[in-house]
Amino acid sequence: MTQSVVVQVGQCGNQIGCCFWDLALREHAAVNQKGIYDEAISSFFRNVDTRVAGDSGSISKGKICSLKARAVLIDMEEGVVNEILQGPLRDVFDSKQLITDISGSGNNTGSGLGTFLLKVLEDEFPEVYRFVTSIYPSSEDDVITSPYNSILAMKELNEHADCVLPIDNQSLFDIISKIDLVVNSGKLDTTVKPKSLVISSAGALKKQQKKPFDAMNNIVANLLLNLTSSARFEGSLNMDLNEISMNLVPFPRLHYLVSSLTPLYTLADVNIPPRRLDQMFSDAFSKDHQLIRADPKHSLYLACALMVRGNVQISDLRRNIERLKPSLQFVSWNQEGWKTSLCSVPPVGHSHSLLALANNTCVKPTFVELRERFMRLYKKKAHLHHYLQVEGMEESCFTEAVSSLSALIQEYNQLDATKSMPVPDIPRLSIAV
Amino acid sequence: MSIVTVQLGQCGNQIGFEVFDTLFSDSHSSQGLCSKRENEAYRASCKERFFNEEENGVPIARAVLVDMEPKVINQTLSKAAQSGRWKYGQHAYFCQKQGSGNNWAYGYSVHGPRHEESIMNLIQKEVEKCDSLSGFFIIMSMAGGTGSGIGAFVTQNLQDQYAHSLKMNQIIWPYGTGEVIVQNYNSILTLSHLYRSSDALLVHENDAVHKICAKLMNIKQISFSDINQVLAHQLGSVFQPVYCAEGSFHYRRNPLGDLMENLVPHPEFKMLGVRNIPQMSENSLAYSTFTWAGLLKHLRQMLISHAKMEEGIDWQVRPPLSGLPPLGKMPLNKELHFNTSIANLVILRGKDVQSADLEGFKDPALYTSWLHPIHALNVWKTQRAFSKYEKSASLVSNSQFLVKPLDMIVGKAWNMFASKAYLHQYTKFGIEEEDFLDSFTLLEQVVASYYNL
Amino acid sequence: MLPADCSRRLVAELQGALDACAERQLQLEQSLRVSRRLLRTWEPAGTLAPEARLEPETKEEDHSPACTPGPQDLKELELLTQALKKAVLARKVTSKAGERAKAPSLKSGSFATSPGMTASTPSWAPGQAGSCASEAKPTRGIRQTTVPAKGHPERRLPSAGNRARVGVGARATRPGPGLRDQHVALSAAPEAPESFTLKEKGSLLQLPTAFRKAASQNSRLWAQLTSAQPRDSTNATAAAKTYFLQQMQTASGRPGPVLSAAEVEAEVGRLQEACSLLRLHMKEELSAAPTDWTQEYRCLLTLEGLQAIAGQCLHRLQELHAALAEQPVAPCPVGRPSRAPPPCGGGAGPFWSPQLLLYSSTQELQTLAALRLRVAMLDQQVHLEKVLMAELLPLVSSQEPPSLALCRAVHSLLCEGGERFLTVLHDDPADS
Amino acid sequence: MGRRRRLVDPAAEAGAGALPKVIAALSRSLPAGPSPEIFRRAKFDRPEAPALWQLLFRLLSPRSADGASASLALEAQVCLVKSALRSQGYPRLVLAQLPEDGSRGSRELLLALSWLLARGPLPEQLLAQAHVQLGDEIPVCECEALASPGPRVPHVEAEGPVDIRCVQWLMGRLRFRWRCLIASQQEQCTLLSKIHLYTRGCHSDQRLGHLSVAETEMLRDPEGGQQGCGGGVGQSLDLAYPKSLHSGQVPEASGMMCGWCACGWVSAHPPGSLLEMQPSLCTSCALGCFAFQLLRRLERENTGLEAALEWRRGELVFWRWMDTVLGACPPEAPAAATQPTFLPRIAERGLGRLELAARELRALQEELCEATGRRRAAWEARVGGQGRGPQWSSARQALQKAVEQELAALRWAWEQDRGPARPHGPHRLVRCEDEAPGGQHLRAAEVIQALRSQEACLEAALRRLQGQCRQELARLAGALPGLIWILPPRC
Repeated sequence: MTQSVVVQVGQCGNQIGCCFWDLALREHAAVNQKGIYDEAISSFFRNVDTRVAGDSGSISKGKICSLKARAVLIDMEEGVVNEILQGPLRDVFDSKQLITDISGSGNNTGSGLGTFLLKVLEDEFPEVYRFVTSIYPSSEDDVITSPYNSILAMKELNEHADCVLPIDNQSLFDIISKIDLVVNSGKLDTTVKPKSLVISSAGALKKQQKKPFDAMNNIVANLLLNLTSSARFEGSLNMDLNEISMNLVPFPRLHYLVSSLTPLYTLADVNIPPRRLDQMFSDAFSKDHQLIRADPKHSLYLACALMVRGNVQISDLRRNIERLKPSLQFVSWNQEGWKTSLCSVPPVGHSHSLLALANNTCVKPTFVELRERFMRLYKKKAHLHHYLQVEGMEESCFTEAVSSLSALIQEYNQLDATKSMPVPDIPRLSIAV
Repeated sequence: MSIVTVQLGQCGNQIGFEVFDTLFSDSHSSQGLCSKRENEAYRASCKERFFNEEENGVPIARAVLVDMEPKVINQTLSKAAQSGRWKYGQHAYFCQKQGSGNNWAYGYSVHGPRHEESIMNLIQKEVEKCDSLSGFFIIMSMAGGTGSGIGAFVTQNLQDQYAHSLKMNQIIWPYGTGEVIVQNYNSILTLSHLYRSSDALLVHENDAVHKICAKLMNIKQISFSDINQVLAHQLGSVFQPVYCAEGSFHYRRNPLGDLMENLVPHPEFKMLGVRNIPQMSENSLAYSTFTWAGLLKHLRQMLISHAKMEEGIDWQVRPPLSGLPPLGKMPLNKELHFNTSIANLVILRGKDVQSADLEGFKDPALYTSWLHPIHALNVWKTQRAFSKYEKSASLVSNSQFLVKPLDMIVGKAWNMFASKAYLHQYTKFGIEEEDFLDSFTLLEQVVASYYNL
Repeated sequence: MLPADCSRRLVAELQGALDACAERQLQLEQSLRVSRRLLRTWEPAGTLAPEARLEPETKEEDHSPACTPGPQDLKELELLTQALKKAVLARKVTSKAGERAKAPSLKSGSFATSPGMTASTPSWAPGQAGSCASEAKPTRGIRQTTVPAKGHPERRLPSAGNRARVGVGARATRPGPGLRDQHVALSAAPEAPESFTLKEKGSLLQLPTAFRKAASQNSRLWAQLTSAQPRDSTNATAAAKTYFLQQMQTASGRPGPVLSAAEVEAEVGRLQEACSLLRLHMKEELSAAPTDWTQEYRCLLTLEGLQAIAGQCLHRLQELHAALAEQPVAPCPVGRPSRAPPPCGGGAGPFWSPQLLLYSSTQELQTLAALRLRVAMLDQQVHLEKVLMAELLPLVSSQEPPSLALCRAVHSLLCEGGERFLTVLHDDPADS
Repeated sequence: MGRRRRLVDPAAEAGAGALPKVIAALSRSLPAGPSPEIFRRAKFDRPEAPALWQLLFRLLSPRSADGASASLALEAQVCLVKSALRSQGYPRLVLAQLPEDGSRGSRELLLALSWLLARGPLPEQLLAQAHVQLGDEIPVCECEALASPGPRVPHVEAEGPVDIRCVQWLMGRLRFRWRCLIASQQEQCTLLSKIHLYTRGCHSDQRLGHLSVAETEMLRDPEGGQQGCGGGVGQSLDLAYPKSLHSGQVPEASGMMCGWCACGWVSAHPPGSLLEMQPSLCTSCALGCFAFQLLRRLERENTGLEAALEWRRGELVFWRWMDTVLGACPPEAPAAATQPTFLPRIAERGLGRLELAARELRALQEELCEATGRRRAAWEARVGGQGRGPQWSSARQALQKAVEQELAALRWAWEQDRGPARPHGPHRLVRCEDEAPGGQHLRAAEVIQALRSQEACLEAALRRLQGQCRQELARLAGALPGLIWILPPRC
């Protein structure tokens, strides 16, 4: 099983990360009841004999001794990381996995350091795929320079990431509201389930106040959970993480994937009788279920992946693809642009779930908006001096970043332009007979 | 003579298991409807071909398992071991911790060369266990990355190292609607490379087998395991022992050689399709009786009308009047419905097999004009029944069966290639545009050759 | 479509090659069957040989009479078979009784048992083969051999060797009363069957004496015949033969010996070989870079010499052609013409001489055998290549414009050994 | 054995009884040799022709004298004898004019037989070809196979034109057949080697050390009869061979011979020919016992050998007698020479081969002509200005002489057929892991070396021919505009 290392950077990154580790542990605990350290667990956890000092304590087989997450926690403030170290997950990390500083970097650790790391990783491990889950600020973001940070980060993401799953806070917030509505509407026969993935008892972090952030982080953690499930568990149609980039990224820079999770109530700890399986597939393509504000159904698909968990067979998958295909628009050269995977282990407490990843031109508006906000600020050269103080930072960095983004937008534009045009088949090689 | 099977990738390993399991169960079934002695000879023949000397009474499959991730291999090994009836060799597998990620180039240019020595050593060890080696079965998917890329690489190596041994690649043709997005690229690269290094490509289309599961086996929720079982059944029905010749009671020693000599001598025509009849769920089987005439009539119509199973055959399709050249007088659309054969192999198993009449397959109108049915039709028989079917017939056909799917794949890949989509994923690992063009050229020729039979 | 005569020639050539191959395969398969049978567990007479088991039961009866020697022999065999069956039965009973619950290596499916497992007949150890008293015994029964084996003071070996001797001996003297005794002995004292495999006990086998005698006489006679050869050339006999041949020639009314077809073929073969040798020599000569004038001159002379020889060869060939053309052609109903008579027909000399070829390992043997086939195959390929060239190249170049399909096929056949093929594309895809 | 041997030394008994005895010896040493009385009557051209035709047929077509052609109609036998004799250069045309029904010409046939006997040691050759093979024999050359006579049974030949793709198809089949053959042969090597290994120390002949397949088989299955005529062998043949080929002798023969060498008929025995056994007898005669059979055949061969020795000793008497036979013949009419005669089918294949050779030679000559022309010109340009002293001329003569010698050696190489160094003929295989048990036996390694060089030569020849074709076709391709030729990638 392919092993992966999670690098969680910044406050947001660390919060989501820890939520992910918590959920992953529960999932494995539910499946692996004998407590054997197996291939599945080894994909994201090391098994360590804590009595042995140094690196030699790793155990490759047998009983689980002490699991350590394959993770590196990075933040420039101590707060969040300290919080983790005092929480229930403290045993999953050891001190060697933590990098903190007290200097702080003013709300840009994730975007700045995180994206810088991409370049470092690329140089060091060129063969290893780099997936980035990046949270895009909403327009009402309280950090005034966030457009600058975002645009600079975008350049790094453009150049050094293999795959980016953009997520915006606004969408997460909307989804939370929807779940609340469903759960609280009382129309459905809901019961709270004792062992499911409960937001409120997620436990990784203090639960003094039920901030929407926790719920939002939980969604992202679930995204990661489903994304990696096929790498972590068995299935009749496995999908390795590297297959995602291979299948969904037709051109090196167009590696932004829109994700949607269904059914959404799997994210809540409620027992709702499953609707028809097919509904799950329909939902995945609806605007409401996207983790970014976008409407894939009315934009152009370059490629699409369906990652299914639970008791779903290949025939269900094929049937739904056939059913949904007519309503979706795929780029002319990739009319069958579907990548599918089946993981036999469903999320804890549910029968099945689906994660859809789409390489779709619908991400474009997010980028356009980002650029607009940046330009608004940049025209006035507002707050620019904060950046230019930093050694190595020059104004050209900004212009390069914005042109990189513009080029990306341009690529999407060109694809969109082909949307309504009938594309004739390109003449093939002609055999002389 | 023995055959060494190389199972590659998830698909290859899952199917490989089912194939061995089918072969084993069938040869150990007491329902062969023949004498005990004959059954023993049948079993011995099957064993010599596919299994090694037993270890503590458990035969060991003559197979090498290769995958770039351990999950499927572990699963396969333990499934076989748990059966308690047969198993895989203790050290006959090779796996790594990183898959090829659906990238043919990664499998072919990175994994292949990197692990060449280990894999070839494993194969050699397996070969050394055979008193006599007939050839290799290489089971792989066409679209994945590991199976297809490493499969193509390994086949090429086998061609270099065992030039005289026969190589048959069992290829799984992906769903037309896609399971891997770059499947058309991977497919053309796989096919074109195999066309250079393999002797025959025995193709199973996922779509076709899927339909068989749904329509004939009555399976509601079809799993890959169901599909693989049907597939293994088809392969078993071809490669289980059959008599040497009419009236002979010796089993064929080198069926692989006989098959190839009769079906794929021409370098441009190497793609084989399999059809079999009857195929049904065990429940329905209990209430069914068959006659050879009925089975063969259906099988023939399946052949000429390009049907993938016995249900939904188009009975309107008729062979062109003999004497007329197949092209020309016929309206073009009509023409396309008729499936022209180059060569066919019909395998009959079961009761009263000697009474089966194969005149229907000897009609010259079924075949391309340049080959006489004497050269083009081969029949194998045994009265030993196969897998619970009192009578069964299989057909391995080198015909236009696959030309349309191939045309589709080449066309789609070409479209993608023309927009240069995904190419960077391949050039990253050394497969350049030139290589793609070579593949396109070769396959366009194959398509044209098949169309112009 | 190829022209009819070209078609006929090519198809005949290829069919001939295919048939020759099939014939070799057939022979190989026969000897393979024998070898495989030898390596399997030897089941004693009376039980069915493994091969026979391949037959369906219904066929069983039809088969045996075909090889039954005669009424007398038939009767004997019948008796023997019965004896063996009883032995089997008795053994089954005893083993069921639990006395020998674990008989060694009795596999299901093979109801193997050994005949002649009685201790009553005199034992005979192969180790003392020299004192082979058994030859004197006129019985055509089965006697057994005891072999001192580890741990078993009286371990029995179903010695096929001995049985062979018996069979052989029986020819000289027709069966005596032994068989009936045997019968009694067999059914009276069945013993545990022992499987005999070549692998385990092959080295205990012993050839029968009568056979050894005949074989050594055979080689002595061959040696005599070979050495008698010089005597053949004693003046009188040789002269008489020569005279006879001359008389025949004279009486035929023709001046000199006529060139025979076989001779022509042989000579053509030689000339072909000459051609390739000349070519080889020319290549060497041309590839060498002369450093001084002597070498340069020598090279020039050699090339001129080669040219002259080539000319002579060609001339000779034309003569042969003329000679052939003179002879009218009449077809013959049977047989195909053979190529030149084998240079080593029945051996380098006229006689068969039992020379030895030593090999040291299976691998070496395989290499040797594979190389022999490889040489034969290459020779055939070269021959076919020439035939195809002669037939197809003129065809391709005479067509105007040449058919692309033909060109492609010809390219594949002539340049790629038929294994690969080329593709011809229109230069501009839009043109098509 | 129908006839008891009466060994008499003819040299000691020169006189009236000598001739019949010598002829009787000859008869015994030949397959199905007729009685001396037939010889005697043939001298007077009495109607004994059919027996003699049959005899000649067996002598001249030993390889096809198995079941298939032994049962040929007399007419066919006559035709084959005529053509075979002709192709060997038999001088008398009278033979050709004998009636096809084989009814007449006994004296002419006697002459033909004698002609064959006079040309070489015929009985010995026949005995050698048919010798009982006890060892696992392998010819160390491929000469025999290369001179393959082709199929015995006429098959479906192409009627009318065929498509080139059909030729490709047949070619492909041939490649597969070779590959299967190689696989089977590798298996046979493995098994053979095992048998040799397992029977180590069993052979009474110290040089051999182990048993051969035939010997082991004899021990394995002495009572073959009970198991259905040698169990597998007889049975299998029955099914594998076309029915017409089946004679009881064939299974026996191939069952015991190695056959493994795949040289086919090198070791194939003309069934029963030497053994005075009619094929029709075989299925029902006392074949039951394999060992018995083998021994009997060996003994018969010994009888044949003894007879051949006897014949050798006394043949002078025969030749003197033949003079009288020849004297009784009327001389051939000179007109016979102009009459149309038969000829074996040399035409198609023979002429084709001749043309091929001529084509090759012509091409070579052209190349040589061009090369020499260039060299000569270059040479003349070089020496043009230089003086030519006596030193020069002596050096020149020395060079000329050296070159002449070299070329003579070259010419000798093909005129002597093959070099005598290369091993030929069948050998008995002996597994011997350590040093040879004395004697100058051939070693596999030496044969392998010889074969390798042969292989290299043939490969080079093939590549050269293919290269030639490539050039030719490339030239053609160049003449076609608007097309791109994409060659398969070279592996």
